[in-house]
Amino acid sequence: MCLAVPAKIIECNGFMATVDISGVTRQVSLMLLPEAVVGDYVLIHAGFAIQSIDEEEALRTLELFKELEQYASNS
Amino acid sequence: MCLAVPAKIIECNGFMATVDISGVTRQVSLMLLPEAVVGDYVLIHAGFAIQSIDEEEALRTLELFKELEQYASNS
Amino acid sequence: MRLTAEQTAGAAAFFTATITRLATRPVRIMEVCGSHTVAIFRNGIRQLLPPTVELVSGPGCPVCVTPNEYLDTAIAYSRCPDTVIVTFGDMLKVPGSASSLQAEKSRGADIRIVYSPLDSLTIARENPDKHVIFLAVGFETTAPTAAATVLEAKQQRLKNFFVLSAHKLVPPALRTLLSASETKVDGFLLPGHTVTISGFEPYRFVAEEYQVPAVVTGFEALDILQGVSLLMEQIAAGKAELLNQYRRVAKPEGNPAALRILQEVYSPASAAWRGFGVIEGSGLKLKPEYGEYDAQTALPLPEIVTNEPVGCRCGEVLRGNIIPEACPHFGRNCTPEQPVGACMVSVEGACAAWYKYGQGRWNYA
Amino acid sequence: MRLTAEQTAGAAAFFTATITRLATRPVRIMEVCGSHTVAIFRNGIRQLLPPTVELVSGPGCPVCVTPNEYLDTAIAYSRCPDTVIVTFGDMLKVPGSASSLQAEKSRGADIRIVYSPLDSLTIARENPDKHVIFLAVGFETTAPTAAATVLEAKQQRLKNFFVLSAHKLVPPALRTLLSASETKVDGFLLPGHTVTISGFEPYRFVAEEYQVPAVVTGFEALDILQGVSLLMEQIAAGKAELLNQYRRVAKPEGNPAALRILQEVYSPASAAWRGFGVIEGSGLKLKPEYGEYDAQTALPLPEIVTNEPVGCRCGEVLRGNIIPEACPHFGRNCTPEQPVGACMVSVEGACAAWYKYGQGRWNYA
Amino acid sequence: MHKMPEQILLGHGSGGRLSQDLIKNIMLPAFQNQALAEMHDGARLTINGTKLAFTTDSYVVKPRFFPGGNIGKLAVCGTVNDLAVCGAQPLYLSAGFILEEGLSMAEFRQIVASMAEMAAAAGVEIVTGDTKVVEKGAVDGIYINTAGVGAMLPGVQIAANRVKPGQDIIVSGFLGDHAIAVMSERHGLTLPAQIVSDCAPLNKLIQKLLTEVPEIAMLRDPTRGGLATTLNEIAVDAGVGVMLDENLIPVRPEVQAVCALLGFDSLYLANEGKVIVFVEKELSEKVLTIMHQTETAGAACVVGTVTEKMSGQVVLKTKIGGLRLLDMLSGEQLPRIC
Amino acid sequence: MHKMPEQILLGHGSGGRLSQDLIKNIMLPAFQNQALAEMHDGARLTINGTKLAFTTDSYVVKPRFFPGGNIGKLAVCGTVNDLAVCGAQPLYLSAGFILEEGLSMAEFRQIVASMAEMAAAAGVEIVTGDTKVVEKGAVDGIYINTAGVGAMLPGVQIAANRVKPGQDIIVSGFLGDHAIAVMSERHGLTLPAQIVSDCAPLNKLIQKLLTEVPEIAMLRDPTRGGLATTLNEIAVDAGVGVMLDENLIPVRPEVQAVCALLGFDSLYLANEGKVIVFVEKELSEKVLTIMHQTETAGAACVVGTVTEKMSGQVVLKTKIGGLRLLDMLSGEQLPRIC
Ligand code: SF4
Ligand code: SF4
Ligand SMILES: [Mg+2]
Ligand SMILES: [Mg+2]
Ligand SMILES: [Mg+2]
Ligand SMILES: [Mg+2]
Ligand SMILES: [Mg+2]
Ligand SMILES: [Mg+2]
Ligand SMILES: [Mg+2]
Ligand SMILES: [Mg+2]
Ligand SMILES: [Mg+2]
Ligand SMILES: [Mg+2]
Repeated sequence: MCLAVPAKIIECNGFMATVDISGVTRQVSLMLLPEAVVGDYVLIHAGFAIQSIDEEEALRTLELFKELEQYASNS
Repeated sequence: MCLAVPAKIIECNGFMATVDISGVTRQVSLMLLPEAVVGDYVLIHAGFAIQSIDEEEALRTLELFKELEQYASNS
Repeated sequence: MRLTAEQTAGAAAFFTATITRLATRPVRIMEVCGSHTVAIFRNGIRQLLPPTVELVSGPGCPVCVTPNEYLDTAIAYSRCPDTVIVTFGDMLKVPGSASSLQAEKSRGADIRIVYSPLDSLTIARENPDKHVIFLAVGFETTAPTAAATVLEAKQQRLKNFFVLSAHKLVPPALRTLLSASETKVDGFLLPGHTVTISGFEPYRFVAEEYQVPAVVTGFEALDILQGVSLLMEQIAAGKAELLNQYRRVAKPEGNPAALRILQEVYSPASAAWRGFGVIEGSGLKLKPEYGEYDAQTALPLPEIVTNEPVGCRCGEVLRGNIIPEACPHFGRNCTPEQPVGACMVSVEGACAAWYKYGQGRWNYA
Repeated sequence: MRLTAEQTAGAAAFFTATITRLATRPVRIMEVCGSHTVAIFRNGIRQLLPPTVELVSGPGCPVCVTPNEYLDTAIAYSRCPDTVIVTFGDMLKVPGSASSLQAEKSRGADIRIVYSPLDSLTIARENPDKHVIFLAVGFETTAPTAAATVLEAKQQRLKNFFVLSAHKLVPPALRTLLSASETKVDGFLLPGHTVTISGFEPYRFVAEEYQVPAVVTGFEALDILQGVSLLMEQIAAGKAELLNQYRRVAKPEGNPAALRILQEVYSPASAAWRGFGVIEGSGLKLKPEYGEYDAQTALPLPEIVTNEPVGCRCGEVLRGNIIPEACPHFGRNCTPEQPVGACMVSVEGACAAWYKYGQGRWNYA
Repeated sequence: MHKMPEQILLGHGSGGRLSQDLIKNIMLPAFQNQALAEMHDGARLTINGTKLAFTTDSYVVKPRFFPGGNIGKLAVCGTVNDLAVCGAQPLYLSAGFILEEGLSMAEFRQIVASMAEMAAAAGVEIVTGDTKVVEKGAVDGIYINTAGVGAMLPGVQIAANRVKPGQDIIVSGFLGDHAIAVMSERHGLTLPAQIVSDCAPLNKLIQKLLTEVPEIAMLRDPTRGGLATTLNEIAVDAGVGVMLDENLIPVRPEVQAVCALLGFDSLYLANEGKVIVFVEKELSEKVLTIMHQTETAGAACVVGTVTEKMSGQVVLKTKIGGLRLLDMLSGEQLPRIC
Repeated sequence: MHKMPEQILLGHGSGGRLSQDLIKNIMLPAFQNQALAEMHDGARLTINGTKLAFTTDSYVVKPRFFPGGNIGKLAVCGTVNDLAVCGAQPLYLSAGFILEEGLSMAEFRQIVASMAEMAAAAGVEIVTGDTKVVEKGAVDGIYINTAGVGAMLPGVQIAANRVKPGQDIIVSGFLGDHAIAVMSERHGLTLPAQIVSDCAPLNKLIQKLLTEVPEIAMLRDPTRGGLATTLNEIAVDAGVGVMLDENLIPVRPEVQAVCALLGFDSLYLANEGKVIVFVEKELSEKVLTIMHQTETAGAACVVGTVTEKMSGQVVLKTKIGGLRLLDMLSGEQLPRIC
């Protein structure tokens, strides 16, 4: 019910930030995530950063999924 | 400096009148020619009847011109 | 009931023959009115006259004699937000100091072309949130239609209708012309349609004070030939009278109802004419009672900077002192597509008529 | 650093195998969130699950649960002069009682589609003479962005920006669902992005009070498969816990800064949900201090007449009681081109997703 | 050549001198090729030995319904006629629609129906098309482009350089009806019911003419810019003069009346169902006889002749026997009071 | 068939289902003829024994300048490509301009220059044209229509009915670049410099393909409505099913990112320099080899196959091995937050 995409903050300017999503950049507001800093991964929704992304957790999930390659069958 | 064309009043409705110019009709104002009545020939300028046309004089001019047909040469 | 082609040709031949017969010395006849200028060109009348009879255009194109300041003011209004400029098509292309209404329109200004000033009231009613400014330009013939429109606006209690007035009266300009030493005119074709409103009185001084023959003339080709013929007869006889060729329409008393309405709304004022400067009593301004309809009173603008085109000789053309061809710009960097002066823009402008109908560009030999 | 095709396929196969292994009896799992519904369809997840595992859509499409009255109000505003309606694209095609914003736009209403509520402030600044009304629709995730926009409007002293608010909170709707006798749900995929704002607390009652397992879940195909798998494990073990599959984003405390801003601007209120009726404490209304930004306070409208579409079973669909195919209109006189109910319009609507992705229209055999 | 304005003006679409400027200063230098440089109503091409004509026009008429037709009828007739005056048999048309969101479907159907009807009347097929819909306000209701392909009639050679002094100039009927029908309502004028746009496909008439009088030197349909502009173009292209007789030019009194009221010149008014024919004097009668047998050209007549003098210019002999230049249209005509 | 709405909607120009409705309910019944009924990218015609293709498109893109091109470039490439996918050698184009009063002359020159450049690149000539200027506000800056005529390549037969189960489906490169380049700015998104519209003439590539692999069954350029809509059209016309593999479909990460942000589906995004090829499996390699030698099709790949099952439908095998219908576009895609 709420499309949101991960993005990386590449520039901060007061309450506005430039974020990068796979090379595409946009201005977003940091009003809802004031402590975010350059280099953070954040979740973007409707032009706002709404949450920071925990990189360690993200990696952990990815690693778990990777380990399951062995289950690949020609489905 | 003031394009104006002769027209015939075919209907009056208060200060507005319908005039006929060679079959084309338009609404014009009679504010500047309040005494005009249906059947009158009037001069139209910028949506107003601005003068009545003296039919006798018009005919007289026409008759004069007609008489000069004899002068037609192959110019 | 019209004339046949033969009847028309016959009458034309008769008048041409008369004029030619009487043209024993060079004469200059001024057609005061721009509509006459156009009718003369459109009918090819110049080609029919002997070379000794010169027709020169006068100050009778209202668009041409309107100075840049007026246009610049109209343009400044057109740039105001929520403003609709209503104008006759005539004014659209005329250049002001640095722009034209046409250029403003192409940049998004809301400029509407109407056939009747009354149409501006419809626009005002349909756009209650906008200021609707009618560009009131024209001579005696047109001024009463604007005056009647103001009365009608009052009647309809419209609060968003305004007039930017530059109406002018022809006789004071003729007097200015006649009192100038360089003016050389042997006879006047007087503008039949202004006389239709004003009557003869304002024009009598031409014949009576200045001893120049004058004929109130209609706008058909034969009217004009007859008018010229009547002038030639006076010139030949050494007379100077005010005659009426246009009896079917022009009456000595003019249109009293129209004059009453004109006087109800407007009072005479001095006015600036392109080529003439300020002429006292030659303009019309809205009376104080109608100040709420006067754009310049009700919607004051910051002062505007205005200047006249460099090198343009419209003034001399309008005074009948030079023919358009004598202007170095004519047909070179001044054409209807890229005009320098107003006289090249207005359909009734002398330069435009000369250019369009080939005078100086074309020689049928 | 992404997964290879093989890694993705492997993980999917693992989760599918796990789910299938645990699917020893029929279970109904509700994906509360419309984004989950779409993700499930787009990734073809239904085809991979055993027939005993039924996925049903819940009330998590904000467009779908917004009742006609709200749309009719928005439409009424769009018909007011000098009014700009600003909306997310989602709302454009949704039918109200007798029209839609799209239809109004095609008739000339000034309706602008934005990606961010902040864009409405730019529009308000650029149109100082117009009322700019933002249609604030959405759940916990979106409501803080509207609240922040109101604060920003205040900061910028904008006097022509207004919000027509229909924000809603998900947990009260889940409570209503769970307390209804006809509801049969064995587990919930909880909406990862609302939890991102609200934190876990508001959702704990699902597992703790109603003993239904729940997993906060992300939106990638593998997230969803893992979420379902985590539910199946709980169901098999007879447990009912609130688990978090979406650890990288969803945190127990949510987003405190966003919640502060939300509470600064909004206070809880009862709200009408399509299919649920009025649910206490499920809505958000602007606090009196921000009344000047509340369209309905600042720009009152005459009362509007509203009615719900006849025969549409959106309500039952939204409560998870029927699948879209069970609606007699589905795919017949209700299609995305000619929708009867909101659920066929919203991209995340259950009926739209079923239709678009072929469920009930298509059988790959 | 004077300097071009920095912005597009309405006059650039008027068919008059500004239009010519745009073509000569921008289009021809950019697209330089033989077919375009001929500046005919359409391009004449040869593909694998087959001689074709190819043309396009966009239709933006306002109002889109007017006495005697609508924008759809115009879009088919205009392109059919441009092919026909190239000396081709019109065969296939394309139709490109640009529609404003919110256009009434009923109106659109009516416009499409008119197109189908005119295509049938002209014996052409609309074989390919495109529809774009733009946001409310991004276009004024509906604009239509049609392009057309035709097969050149064998043995026919319509070309400006075949126009020679001594030839007669024939127009196929009353001038200005289309323009007046379209504009009158806008200015509060009511026309009698019989004054309607002349919009009609001319290809059958023209094919008959070219079959029976293959000697015809030149054809042109006097659309935007009217008779005056069209003749000026031909005079320049052919390096000849044109002498018209005002007494011979057929204009209805109603059209004259509207012109008098608004300050227009009927010789610059657009026509959508008229053709101008240049032919040797001896063949004029034959051409007129064929024309008079048809409904669309019943009022056809000779209006002037080609002269050696005044090369590149058009001269009008007026009713009183005067002569004057008849120039190209400069900018559009606007209603005026002086 | 459901009832048509009473007004034209934006979706009627989207290339999706509403566009199809308009064609099937209004155009085909009105204009009924064989060439149109084929509903290909252009009409195939025979005039005096010469086989031709004829097509038209109007271009209304906004903004008119975008990364990688402008409306003029698009207007030439789009029509060239439509001819090419008919199996024709594009030869001649018409250009119909509708200009808004006040358009900057410099911009117009630039657009015309792009058209000339693309025409030269494609080896076609712009041989006939038309320019209309409408009042400020009556059109949004500039719209261009181009129509095109081409000569059918001998021995080539591009037709839906030649699409058969077992054939491979090849796309010539990354999808969605054009749509993203055009729309990103509107939504405050900045693309890296290398992401530009793919707008390019494909006729030389296609001519090479058809010369070397005349067995190619079908070609289509996936413009409005994107890959999904184009394949749906072909599946219906050919009476076959289509099975796509999501893992094989080339979409740039930047394009995916914009889609994720705005809630778009890349498979519905417009392309302006891509072609879809249907060819027997054994010939896929040959087609790909030719494509890979070119700049415009360097990323070409097989994305799926034609199936007997699911006639008239397109099915996508997803990254996790699921299957789902890939329907036609219904209405335009709008940026959304849910
Ligand atoms: S030709 Fe042009 S510059 Fe010369 S007087 Fe006339 S308008 Fe002025
Ligand atoms: S299919 Fe249509 S009518 Fe039925 S529930 Fe869904 S939206 Fe309502
Ligand atoms: Mg053409
Ligand atoms: Mg044409
Ligand atoms: Mg198309
Ligand atoms: Mg419009
Ligand atoms: Mg033509
Ligand atoms: Mg096409
Ligand atoms: Mg195309
Ligand atoms: Mg044209
Ligand atoms: Mg615009
Ligand atoms: Mg195509």
